[in-house]
Amino acid sequence: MEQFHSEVISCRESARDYYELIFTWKGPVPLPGQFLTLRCWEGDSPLLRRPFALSSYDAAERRASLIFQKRGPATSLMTHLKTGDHMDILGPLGGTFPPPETGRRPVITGGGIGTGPVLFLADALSRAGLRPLLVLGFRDKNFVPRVHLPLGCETVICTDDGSAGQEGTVIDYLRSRDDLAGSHFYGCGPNPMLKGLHELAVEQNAPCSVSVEEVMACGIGACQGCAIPVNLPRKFLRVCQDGPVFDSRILVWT
Amino acid sequence: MEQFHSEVISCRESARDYYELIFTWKGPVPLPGQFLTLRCWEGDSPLLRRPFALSSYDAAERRASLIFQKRGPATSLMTHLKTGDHMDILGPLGGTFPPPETGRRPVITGGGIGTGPVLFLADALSRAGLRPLLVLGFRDKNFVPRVHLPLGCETVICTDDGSAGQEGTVIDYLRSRDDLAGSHFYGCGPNPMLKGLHELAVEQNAPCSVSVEEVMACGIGACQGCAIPVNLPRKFLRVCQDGPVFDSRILVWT
Amino acid sequence: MDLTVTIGSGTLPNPVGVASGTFGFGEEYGRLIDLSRLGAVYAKALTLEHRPGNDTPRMVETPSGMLNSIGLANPGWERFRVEKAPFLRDMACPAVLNIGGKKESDYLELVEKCEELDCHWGYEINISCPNVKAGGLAFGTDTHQVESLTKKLRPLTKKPLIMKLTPNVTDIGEIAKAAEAGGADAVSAINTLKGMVIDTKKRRPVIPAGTAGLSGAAVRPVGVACVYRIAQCVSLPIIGLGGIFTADHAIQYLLAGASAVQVGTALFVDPRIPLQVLEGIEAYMDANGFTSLKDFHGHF
Amino acid sequence: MDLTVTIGSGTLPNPVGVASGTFGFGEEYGRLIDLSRLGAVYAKALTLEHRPGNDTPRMVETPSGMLNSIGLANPGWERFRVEKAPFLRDMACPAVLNIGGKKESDYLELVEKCEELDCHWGYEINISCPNVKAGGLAFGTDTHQVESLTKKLRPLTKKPLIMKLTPNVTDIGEIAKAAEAGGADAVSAINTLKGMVIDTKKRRPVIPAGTAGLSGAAVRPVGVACVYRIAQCVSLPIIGLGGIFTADHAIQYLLAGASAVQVGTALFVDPRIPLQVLEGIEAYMDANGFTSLKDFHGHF
Ligand SMILES: Cc1cc2nc3c(=O)[nH]c(=O)nc-3n(C[C@H](O)[C@H](O)[C@H](O)COP(=O)(O)OP(=O)(O)OC[C@H]3O[C@@H](n4cnc5c(N)ncnc54)[C@H](O)[C@@H]3O)c2cc1C
Ligand SMILES: Cc1cc2nc3c(=O)[nH]c(=O)nc-3n(C[C@H](O)[C@H](O)[C@H](O)COP(=O)(O)OP(=O)(O)OC[C@H]3O[C@@H](n4cnc5c(N)ncnc54)[C@H](O)[C@@H]3O)c2cc1C
Ligand SMILES: Cc1cc2nc3c(=O)[nH]c(=O)nc-3n(C[C@H](O)[C@H](O)[C@H](O)COP(=O)(O)O)c2cc1C
Ligand SMILES: Cc1cc2nc3c(=O)[nH]c(=O)nc-3n(C[C@H](O)[C@H](O)[C@H](O)COP(=O)(O)O)c2cc1C
Ligand code: FES
Ligand code: FES
Repeated sequence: MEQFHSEVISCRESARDYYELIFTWKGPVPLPGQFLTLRCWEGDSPLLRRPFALSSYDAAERRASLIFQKRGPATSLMTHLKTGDHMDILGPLGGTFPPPETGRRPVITGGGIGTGPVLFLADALSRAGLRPLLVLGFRDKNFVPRVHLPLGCETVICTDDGSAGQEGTVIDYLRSRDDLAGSHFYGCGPNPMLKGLHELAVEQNAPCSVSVEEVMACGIGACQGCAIPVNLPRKFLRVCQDGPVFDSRILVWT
Repeated sequence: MEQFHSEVISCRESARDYYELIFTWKGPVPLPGQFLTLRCWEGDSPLLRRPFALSSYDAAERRASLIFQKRGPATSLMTHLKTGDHMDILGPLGGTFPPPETGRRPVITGGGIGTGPVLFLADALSRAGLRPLLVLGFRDKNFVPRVHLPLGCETVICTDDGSAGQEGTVIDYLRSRDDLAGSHFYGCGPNPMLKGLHELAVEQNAPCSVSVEEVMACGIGACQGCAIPVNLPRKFLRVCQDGPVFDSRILVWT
Repeated sequence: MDLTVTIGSGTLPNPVGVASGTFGFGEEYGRLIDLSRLGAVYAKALTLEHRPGNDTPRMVETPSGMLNSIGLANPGWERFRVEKAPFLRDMACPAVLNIGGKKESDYLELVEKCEELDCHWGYEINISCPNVKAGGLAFGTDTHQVESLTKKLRPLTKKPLIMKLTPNVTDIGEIAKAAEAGGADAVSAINTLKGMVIDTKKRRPVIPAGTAGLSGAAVRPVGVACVYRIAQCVSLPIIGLGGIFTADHAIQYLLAGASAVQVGTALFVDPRIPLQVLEGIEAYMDANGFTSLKDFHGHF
Repeated sequence: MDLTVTIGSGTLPNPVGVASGTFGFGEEYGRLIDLSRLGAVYAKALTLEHRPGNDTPRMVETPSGMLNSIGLANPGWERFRVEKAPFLRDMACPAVLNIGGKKESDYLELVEKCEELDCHWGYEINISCPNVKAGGLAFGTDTHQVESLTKKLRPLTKKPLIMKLTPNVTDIGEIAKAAEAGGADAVSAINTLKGMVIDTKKRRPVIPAGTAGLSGAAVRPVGVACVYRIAQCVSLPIIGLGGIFTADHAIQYLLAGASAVQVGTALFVDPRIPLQVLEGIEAYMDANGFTSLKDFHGHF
């Protein structure tokens, strides 16, 4: 973890309300699942730094990327970022996706603001020769991001309305496949998707690693603000420091 | 007074830290001395609208201008205004500079953020054939604005260090002239300048109309926030509604 | 959909008013917005005597808010009745007179005098202004004085009597209880929070009086918490205010227990906000099948 | 230029510390900034027993501020002594333990236990947390309880004893007087203001506990006013905090009467802020010929 100055290389809309931001990276090498917090505005409002997962890292060029959704004040400001703009970055933060349990095929699911980190993961596992299956879900074809999909990786797009790829949710698709015994499931995205993935993994007695989000203040483990309830004696863990990737079985699914 | 939507026609740096902003004007016709309040940003900080005096109005094109200095959060944001950007304007507000007393020559002094309104005044009085003398003061040549000076109007530039025009303050210059008996003095700018002008006018037993500023909230006379002390039984007047132009003799000079 | 709000003997056409001190006596903003659509105009504080107001500067912007120290500047009763009352009487929405004073008898005397007029719908008693030396805040922080003052005011008028409370107390719920015990028809909250900004170059407070009143978006969470607390303590209608800029903010107050709201500082940002807030409340009620303002209450 | 601050039996190397609850026990931020340059680390609240903390979500951003409801989450005394105390002992700046509890005996017992350790410079007694059901805020709003608790704590330690005060009271000056009467060496102010944000879609408070604690730039004017008020009431050193983001803000607190300051929420915006604040204070003293922190006092 380091705090450093970064310059925007590019920021472009990659799907409806989704943007891909590429920027210089001067910190320690980030790994899939890790995130950063950033500030690229002045003044008192919005106040807090905002956390985003990394979607790629290019070690040769020392550049990283993230995919963000325009939601509120901070992300609205971020849509105006231009080449050369300055950002204050703190990262890489948090833990990484664990490697798949030996002999298990990585099955990676993502959607919405969880798209970035799963792309990073799928790419890394592909490069490591682990032949992941990547399943991405979106509301409709307008939300399918126009970004580089990992090479050499079986990739399936699902849309709720079938306007691109498979019709139905990511979980519908996974349940439609009969070759997924022996998988290690990974997921990042909307809560219903993660819950569905967890349930599938429990049924199949398969490991399941999910990345979750919670509002953050410090982002480095100091403030206890990003706690989430867990099935452990200590009751809560910090998303920023103990996560953001957790074994789905310790999380409380409601 | 009306609240209306305006579009930026241009915004350019006209002197060090000073900008000339030209924009469309849909409200009632504004006169010299009047001001507007504007907002051209979202969110809670900066919060209040900001007041600016008009520096010109083009009735044919329905466009107006103002000259602003970059000082704090709002004016910093304003330096980024581009052609086509939207502004929310309330105006014209406040009273106007009174016409010169009969037979008196208008002697108009300005400087700093008071440059805009005196340019507007000098231009109007020139057009009315009243042959004003316009004396503008600046710290040094970098602060002399590159804007259109009123045609057909005797104009003198003063700089504290003599790097442009006359060396010395506006008041020094006025005192160096021996042909100013029978003037009606006008001023807008830094307090020491206005005070010097007031004293000169008192010595010469001449009328003196000055435009002053105070932090504003409503800008329309409702909140009593912009009060300034006056030598009248009611003790305070509102800059926004009773001013911003006052007879210098009713103001309290400290 | 029923948007009316009943407070004591009176009814307001809708829940969105404009806050005392931010709207003068209605004339100025009346040139900009349609007053007939407002739930009420809470007029600038009125005192028996003319008050020139506090020394200047009287305001300073703060993060997402502002400090003011107007000092209840107002023309006083005599000029009010001649210069302001006629406008209020003819105004197309209810006027609530905001009554200030230094001691109990000031409030009583002024309300008695106002009863001679027919320009107004009701009273909001300002026992919560942080910007006057005597009276104002002192009253609003003491349960005995609040109950006593309310009790003495009650017989003087049949019109709705609203006590305006300060957040600068240990438990605003206790103060609200005192107002209820004294016979108030409603309470409004919050007035401004005590705050201070110092000019580090001049090495003195920006506002000569020292402390001043904080309002605006910054105080909204405090106002919502106060209204929520009051709602736990009394069954009077509550008028919520403090940092309302959008319908969502007003709805937060209504859900916290308010029956009506006021827009103050937001007027300075955009005079159209009160009417936008009203429209937003209607849209929310529509979308959620609410038929009256009571439907906002009791969700948590 | 003398930057030291004397509080009771102790001296801090400079006036800029980091606020309790925003800096953990120092380890995390220690990886980002040079702890040796801090005036003090005010550690996260410690309680006798392990506290898992409040339900989630625990935070929400507000205009120029944030609400938190951490609920004094901390490992408890036993794990603290093993897991955290060694780091604090070896830390290159003074550590102040922030002591929380439900009842008087909790505070007393915990301070007694802490006296066995040598990891700390002094105590900050948290009688002002709005986010715990019992204790916390209750103590801090009652002059008798504050004086009584301070009196009982005083004989237990020779180290500096700081009482941390809440702004959620009618007159914080009275509470400070009670702390002084009880024998405190200093007071710190302010803890968070009570606030609430409601999710109008879900129709319930964003933070399950309902109300939570407001901090950040939004509360700075309130904090400065509180410190100014305390300075009028007691002659104890005051540690000022609430919304300090720049040296100018810290200087406002010093001019209002504080002898030291803490940076809290601003750390979340930029961890370098405490050191920038310190540098800015030095530059200001330099430019104005101040030779010690006392030169900030008595200007108005
Ligand atoms: C570990 C982590 C990784 C994330 N990765 C991504 C990502 O790759 N792409 C992406 O688009 N978004 C990501 N997010 C969410 C992103 O941080 C929020 O969308 C962003 O903070 C919203 O800010 P805003 O001002 O635009 O909107 P706001 O109006 O502030 O918030 C919109 C929503 O975002 C959530 N949010 C607000 N502030 C925070 C905060 N400080 N921390 C977490 N959530 C917050 C709120 O719950 C709210 O519902 C991630 C969050 C976390 C915790
Ligand atoms: C009637 C009137 C006419 C004005 N005309 C001009 C003009 O033609 N050109 C120009 O550059 N400036 C003008 N000003 C001043 C201008 O309003 C301020 O410079 C501006 O508000 C600063 O905003 P900020 O956020 O950039 O800086 P801030 O940090 O907010 O303020 C910088 C300084 O401006 C003053 N100021 C802040 N807010 C206000 C406010 N709401 N009203 C008045 N003063 C304020 C403060 O005293 C402060 O010292 C005028 C002010 C008034 C009252
Ligand atoms: C400039 C100004 C003047 C005010 N004057 C009064 C007043 O005369 N009487 C009163 O009861 N409240 C007065 N208030 C308080 C407001 O009515 C309101 O309670 C407070 O500002 C919080 O609401 P807001 O955040 O929406 O402004 C004043 C507020 C401001 C900003
Ligand atoms: C996330 C968070 C946790 C806090 N925890 C504590 C605590 O454990 N003990 C305490 O005395 N104050 C606690 N506080 C209050 C701060 O120490 C400080 O008094 C308050 O936040 C105002 O300062 P600021 O605006 O600089 O943050 C906490 C504040 C925050 C934001
Ligand atoms: S955000 Fe502070 S502990 Fe996670
Ligand atoms: S700014 Fe409100 S009366 Fe002038």
